[in-house]
Amino acid sequence: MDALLRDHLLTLVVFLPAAGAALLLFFPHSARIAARNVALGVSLVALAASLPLWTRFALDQGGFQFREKIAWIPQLGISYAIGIDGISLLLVLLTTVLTPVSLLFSLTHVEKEVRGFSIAFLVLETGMLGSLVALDLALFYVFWEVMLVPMYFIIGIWGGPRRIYASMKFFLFTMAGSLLMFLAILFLAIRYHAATGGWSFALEDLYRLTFTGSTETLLFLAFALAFAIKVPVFPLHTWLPDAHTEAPTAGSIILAGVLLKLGVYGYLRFALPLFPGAAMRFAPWLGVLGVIGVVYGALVAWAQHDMKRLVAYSSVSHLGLVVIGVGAFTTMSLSGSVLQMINHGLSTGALFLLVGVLYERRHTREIDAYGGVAAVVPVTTALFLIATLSSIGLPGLNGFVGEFTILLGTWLSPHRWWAIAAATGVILSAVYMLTLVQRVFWSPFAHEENRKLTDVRPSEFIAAATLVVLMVWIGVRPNDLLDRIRPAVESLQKSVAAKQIAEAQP
Amino acid sequence: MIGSIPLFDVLLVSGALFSIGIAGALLRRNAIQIFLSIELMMNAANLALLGYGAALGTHQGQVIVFFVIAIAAAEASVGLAIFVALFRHTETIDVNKINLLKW
Amino acid sequence: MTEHFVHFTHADLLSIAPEIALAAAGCLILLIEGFAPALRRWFATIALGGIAGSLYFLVNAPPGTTFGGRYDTSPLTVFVGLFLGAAAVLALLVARPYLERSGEERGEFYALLLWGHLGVCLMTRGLDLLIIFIGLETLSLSFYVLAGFFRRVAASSEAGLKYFLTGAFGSAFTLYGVALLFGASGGTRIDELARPGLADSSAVTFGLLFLLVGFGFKMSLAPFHAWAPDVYQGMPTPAVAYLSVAPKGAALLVLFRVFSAVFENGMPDRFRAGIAALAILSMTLGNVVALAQRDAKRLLAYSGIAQMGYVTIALVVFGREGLAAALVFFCAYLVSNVGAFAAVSALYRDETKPHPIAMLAGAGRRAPFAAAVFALCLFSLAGIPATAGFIGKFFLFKAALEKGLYTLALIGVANSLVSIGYYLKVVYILYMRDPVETEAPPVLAPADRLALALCAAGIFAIGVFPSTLWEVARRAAATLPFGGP
Amino acid sequence: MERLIFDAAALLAILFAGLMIALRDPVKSVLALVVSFFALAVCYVLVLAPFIAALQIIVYAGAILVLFLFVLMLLNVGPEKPDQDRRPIQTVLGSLAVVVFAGMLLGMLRASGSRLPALPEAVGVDALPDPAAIARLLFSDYLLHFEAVSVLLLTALVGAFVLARGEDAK
Amino acid sequence: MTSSLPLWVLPAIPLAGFAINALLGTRFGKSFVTAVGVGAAGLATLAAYSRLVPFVAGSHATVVETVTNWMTVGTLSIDISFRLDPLSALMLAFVTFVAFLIHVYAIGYMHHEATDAGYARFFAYLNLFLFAMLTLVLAESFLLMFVGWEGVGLCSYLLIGYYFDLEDAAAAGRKAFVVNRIGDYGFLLGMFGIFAAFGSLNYTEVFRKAAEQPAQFGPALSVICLCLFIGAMGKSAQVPLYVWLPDAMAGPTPVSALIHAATMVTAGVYMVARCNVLFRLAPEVMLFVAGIGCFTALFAGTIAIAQNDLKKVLAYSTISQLGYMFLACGVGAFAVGMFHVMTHACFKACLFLGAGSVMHAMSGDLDVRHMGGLKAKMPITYWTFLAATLAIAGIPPFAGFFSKDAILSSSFEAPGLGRLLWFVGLFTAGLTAFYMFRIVSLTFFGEFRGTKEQAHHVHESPSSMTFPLVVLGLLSVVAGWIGLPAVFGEHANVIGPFLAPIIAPIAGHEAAHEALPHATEWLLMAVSVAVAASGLYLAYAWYAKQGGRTPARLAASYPGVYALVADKYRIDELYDVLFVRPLAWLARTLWKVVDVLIIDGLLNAAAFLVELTGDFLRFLQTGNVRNYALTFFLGLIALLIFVVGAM
Repeated sequence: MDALLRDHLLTLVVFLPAAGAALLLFFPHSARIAARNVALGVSLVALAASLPLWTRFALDQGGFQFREKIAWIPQLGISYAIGIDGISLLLVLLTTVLTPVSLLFSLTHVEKEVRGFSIAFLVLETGMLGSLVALDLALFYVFWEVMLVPMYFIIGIWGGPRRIYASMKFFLFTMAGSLLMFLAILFLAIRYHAATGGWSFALEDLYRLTFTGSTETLLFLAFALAFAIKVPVFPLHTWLPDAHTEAPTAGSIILAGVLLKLGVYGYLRFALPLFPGAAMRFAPWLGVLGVIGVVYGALVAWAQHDMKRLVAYSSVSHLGLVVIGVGAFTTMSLSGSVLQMINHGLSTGALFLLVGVLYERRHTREIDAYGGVAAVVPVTTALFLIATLSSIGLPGLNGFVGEFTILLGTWLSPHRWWAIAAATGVILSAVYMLTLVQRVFWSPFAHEENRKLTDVRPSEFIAAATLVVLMVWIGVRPNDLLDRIRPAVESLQKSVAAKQIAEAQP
Repeated sequence: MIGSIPLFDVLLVSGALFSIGIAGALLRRNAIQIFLSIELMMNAANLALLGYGAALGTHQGQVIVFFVIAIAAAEASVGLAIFVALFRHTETIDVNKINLLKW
Repeated sequence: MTEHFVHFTHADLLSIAPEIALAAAGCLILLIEGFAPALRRWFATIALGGIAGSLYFLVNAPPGTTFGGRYDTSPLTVFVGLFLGAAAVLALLVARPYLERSGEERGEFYALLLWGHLGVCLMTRGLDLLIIFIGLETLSLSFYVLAGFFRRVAASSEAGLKYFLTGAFGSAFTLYGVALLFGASGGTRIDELARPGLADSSAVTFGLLFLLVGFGFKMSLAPFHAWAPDVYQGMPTPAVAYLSVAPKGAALLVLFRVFSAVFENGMPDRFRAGIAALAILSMTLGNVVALAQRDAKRLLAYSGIAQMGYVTIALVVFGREGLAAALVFFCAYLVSNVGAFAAVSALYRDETKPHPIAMLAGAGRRAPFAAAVFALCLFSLAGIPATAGFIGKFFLFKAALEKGLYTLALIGVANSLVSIGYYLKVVYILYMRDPVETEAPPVLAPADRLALALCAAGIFAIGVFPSTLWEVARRAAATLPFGGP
Repeated sequence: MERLIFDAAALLAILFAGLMIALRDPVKSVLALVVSFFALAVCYVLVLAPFIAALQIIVYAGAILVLFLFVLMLLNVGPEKPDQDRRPIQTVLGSLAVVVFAGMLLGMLRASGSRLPALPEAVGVDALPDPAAIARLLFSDYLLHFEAVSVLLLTALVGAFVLARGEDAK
Repeated sequence: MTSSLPLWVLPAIPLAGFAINALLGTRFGKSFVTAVGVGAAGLATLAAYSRLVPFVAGSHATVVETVTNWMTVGTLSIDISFRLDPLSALMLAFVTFVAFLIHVYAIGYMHHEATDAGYARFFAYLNLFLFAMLTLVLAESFLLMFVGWEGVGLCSYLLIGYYFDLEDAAAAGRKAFVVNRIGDYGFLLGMFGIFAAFGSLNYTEVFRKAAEQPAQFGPALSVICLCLFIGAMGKSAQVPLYVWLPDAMAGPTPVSALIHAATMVTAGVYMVARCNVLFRLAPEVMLFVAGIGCFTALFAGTIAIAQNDLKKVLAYSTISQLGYMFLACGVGAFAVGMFHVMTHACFKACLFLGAGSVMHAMSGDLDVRHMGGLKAKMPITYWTFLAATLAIAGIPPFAGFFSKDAILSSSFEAPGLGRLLWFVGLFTAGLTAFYMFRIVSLTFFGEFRGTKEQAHHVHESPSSMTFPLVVLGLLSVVAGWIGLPAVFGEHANVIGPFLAPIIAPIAGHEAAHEALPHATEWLLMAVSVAVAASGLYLAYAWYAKQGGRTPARLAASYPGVYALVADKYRIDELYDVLFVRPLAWLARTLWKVVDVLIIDGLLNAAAFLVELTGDFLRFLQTGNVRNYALTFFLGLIALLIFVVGAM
């Protein structure tokens, strides 16, 4: 057991949920309560198991930690190679936090096929964690795709009225991108074989490959497309509003909280270091798309009548900012982007959760169906307000730190005007979020049926409060995270620079 | 030698019969006639086999044809059985009329 | 002239022992059918025993060729033999409850299945075009009959007719191809085709193309596919389960044998292009038309056409690496596709009626296990990672890219995107649509459970730990005669 | 000499084959095929395969086609009506395709045929190969085929039985 | 001063108060909330003065106390560190004090305004505001200041929206936040610019570098300062970003007094004064500041004339006074600007509280046309209100006089457009006197014009409300005396020298301006007093004596002009047409057209096309075997042609 905890901690964290899911398979179909609690329990255990990652993480080194490597398909040099650096560490923790939060929320709100739901959710968690820790492209791809299936079911079975369309759209969009990436991965390995005679899909080995301009561009695009769809970058974003809106609350939380991040993560972990030349050639495009995303997402969010849609579009806007930070590629903007991923996960997660609180009681997401409910549900209102403030980047809460560092970092990069354009998001986000608050919670009490709205249940409160606490914590002590991000970002920049030089002289 | 038969005469005949067989298979509507055409195609093949065999001075051609004839006989029995079985349902063996299964 | 009249050595006997076992089992069943109908319920067991025996003999058969280089016992044939055996076993498992449900439990079914299987074995082990042809015919004849096995059902008889007419038409071409190749090589042994200068004779080209279409027909490769949907729909499902997998694999293997013998040093580009065209056509047509299907078995038929399109890429890749990829792909296809058909046979109550997909609505709740396995198989067919299907595509596309067949690979992935469209459609009907009918589907028979479980296990086993399979497949493919260096 | 006979027989065979597909009445076309097969048998003799020729007459013309006739009688299917439902596309495309195909095939056969020597002349009966040679081949090189075919025939037998047996069984 | 408590405690105290009230307030009822809330404010004030007294007494040396590092990213490293120097000291002094008084006032004011929950919420917000304001004032770095800056904005948003179930309160809250955000956008860009130029956001470092080699930063600075000033315009409600402040009156009156009169709105002025080094290096921006300030003063003043809502008038006067302050900063008299900030805090707070007390008496009615003759009914309110009015009107020796006069004289002596600015300022002074005394007359003189029940409900407010009134009233009399003009003697002016050190000398700019000759000084004073007095008299004559017939006649004779002014020049409507509607339209279009129509349309069309093809091809499967055979055969031929043809 100690050995397990010492040497295979990461594996433990990744596969605990899957084990839980396997366990649930043997539960009778009728054991609803049991299934619920087991799922929640397992996810909590996973969370507990992931905390040592945080405490034992060595701050001073840029490389990967908690590494494990076991041959998987030796003939092709495919191995079960996992490990985390600062970036993945934070995202892993975000995942292990958000999953129990979602399950906690679902305790009282998922009635249909509870067992299936729990299984899907746990499998999903393993998928997400796996793709966050994988250091072997084949392994990564496997996890990356495995993620889709449970999410497809979660949207499709437990989702809203247009769930079928949404789930299909989600699946096809993501597949469309990742299939090209699949070919690109194969091509990389083959290139490696041609170059060295040996086979390998290991990230570190493939980092060493260098390519001629056009090949690199094509490969980069193949990867970038997959990730851009996931992020999502304008104009590939249209799956997101549907998926987020139709998914059950828990699904939306995970979608917005973790899945979107995997796009940016993938870009940082794979596309960028594998093809720095192309990445740098395309960085301006990335930035421009990011800027468009920020403004476009914000404006469209403002036009929505549906709470979840509004929040979904706000994600487009926020992720646009993250993309800009990546495009600018300064230490500051990169760190900001990574931090902002976490922030967005927390704030948007909380927003979806609280919207869910209202939805589960009123069964409508129409903004106009509410109005002035602050009087009826004060606690919900307070929590929602805090989440809103965090998402519009109020200093003292987490959102601000990320936003500021991204914008400042971008300003210091050659692309100053991105910062100027993107900073308008500061205004626009206030516009649409506060409009939402005003129209839902404030202004005269509109509909009598809202009288019988009940305020948050304990489970919901705990779920939301956890997120709020984290928001405040990050807002006040961002260094706790930044210290872990720094080495990762710096080594990323180093490797990119080094490889660019290597590609410079053929 | 003046009288000997050039191989490609044989082959041309077989080719011609083969093509006729195909034509029959494609243009007839009566299942039995279609099958007859197919039998003709097989005979064309037989002729080619024999021609080649003779030209190559080996008996293998004949052996093959021997087997082919056996196969053809077997095929015929099964095929006709199928026609009979189907006829019980459809009262016809006009393949234009036999399209329960489509699309 | 001095030696005895009949050349039949002990090695020969051992090498055909597997086939003998199959034939014997078939006869035994018929005898019982004839004289002790009371023992009906043992048919499946006996058949399984026969296959078990044949596999046993196959594994223990002395390696090398027998019957004067006309019959092959090599890792390759053993591998393929096991593959075929697995298909037969699964089909038989499904067959028993299926026939019970439809009140057609007659010995002939098992006998014919066994003999058809025997034919396929001949196809895969024969190094002689005539043997292969005989095997092909044995297979065809028995499955013509199996297609029309439900004589009470018009659809079944019609399926029989269609399969028979198209099949006979196809095998006529095959035969003519054999004739042409015989004319060119002066023999029927495949190794005789490996004669320098043979490749560029036009007769050989025609012969090869005739074989290609003949076996392409068996693989239901577009445009030689038209029979498949109708026949699958009318044929008893267990027979389809076998027919949709085993003969296809055998046919591809034969094509590999013949082409690699003729084109010992590299397939000429015109052939490559031609075969690639078939592959593309099959993938695209299969997937696109599958989108429009409303009958489960027809949908699977088109999906099968598409899958054959993928695997034909391996033939374009050619050589041993191509074959190895094809072998892996087929193993994956075996578990996924047979599993899918097993689920279909378990999920529909009245076997003699069509199988509209819409009837599956809500099956996820009414028959959780079967539905789950069905969904799993569909995901596997769609090539989602961690399932066998992904592994199959993985090695296939790897081989293609290694050969620089980028366009083909791109078209391949584009197609698998389309395919997701209809695979997911079924999944969503299984799980996300409210049931149209309230009565539960037939309770799963143990045999069905076993078959489904085996397929699911296989899907995961191949999907998660493919390295052994890949290794074995490579070793097997390495023993392909004239496989090139 | 042989060549003349061959060509004559061949022409006859082709002629009746054509007749076979041309005739609407299946019975007639079976008979046409019988004739064509007889002619073929003659050709077989001339390509030095008297044994096969015999088989051709006994098995094909004798057994198989009679079976056809028998079935035709059983089902007494009348001749196709000329007017009713002809499928122009099928007909036109089919005919065209056959023409094209025949062209290519014959072209190819001429080429390959000319590459091989002409057939050796058959002088006298004794020059004809004795069936024993064939039998020898059959039981040596083609032993496996022989065994395989036995299964094939068994399959066919059982199959035919399964399908054609009366409904009484069930 | 090791013994004295660290600066971080000052904001910490109200923060604690906020936390306690927010979490527990609703449970323990009003008295508990009062104790915590007011107690926190009081403690904060005490703590502040415990630092101020020694500071003022001792050498006014700047103190910087670092608590910890907040964030370190790349080259950016921000400490949480606080700064005590004359400027922050001045702010601290009156912010804490006024805030405390208003907390006290709120006890009475809110008592029957609110439920327990509401009461707790109110005081929690007030404490939070105090925390933010103190952070803003004491911050040592721009970023930390921005924290306070946004924090006060948040509280103003929350407090304006305190009556969240009133449509206009809710809307006003949002409006305030959004308009402020527009300013913050400028502030952010300014900060980016500063960091890019100076590589730091700490005052000490930035100002030092700027002062040491001014030439190096010149061009960048004009942009930076402009951005910063945009921030200030947002926060301090200058044209064109002033629109939120009048609406902000929807909040409870103590809030208007504290946030929208005394403290928050002056943050902009404070920031400009804080950055005087930078601004002085960007003269064109200075001119811009002065211009905006001057225009705003006049503009808001004119609007104030025609308003009948007591608080609205006060709001516009606030905007106008803020304009004065920027005018002062603009002409380089930062100290004077801050002086006016201080005095204004006293009398404007007093005015608002007075208005609140009146409103209280009138049971929520704020329309001056319903009032009148309240002098007798509410003497304390009347006298304090009067004192504050005289102060704002600039009647010696009231507080306003000295600060305003200082502003006028310093603009008079400013080079360039100085004279013009002076004249406009002077006119505005007269205007101010007029409209302020107009409302005094309408409110306190003449007969009561309200309804019966209002009439007999009218009463003086409770002591918790009158006490602050009195204190502030007194202050509005005396507060100005610390800034007597030079003519009263060398050391008459205390505030000037006290604030002098914050106007750091810049290399190459020796701030050498010789004082005006005393004669001129006297003259200017006389003129401004005369103008103010005449304004007063006119208002008194028209509204108190003849009951407003003349103005009515005037209004009638120029209806268009009057309507325009009464409608605040319809600026809100203008913005609505210019910005809000177009943006909303754009948003809808982007959604409906780009998202739904184009992107999704294309994708769905593609999918549909594929399905259609399938549906079409499906029918090639005719079910007729002959067709199958044909396709097979055609396939073969195609293959033959394809392959053989290539030979």
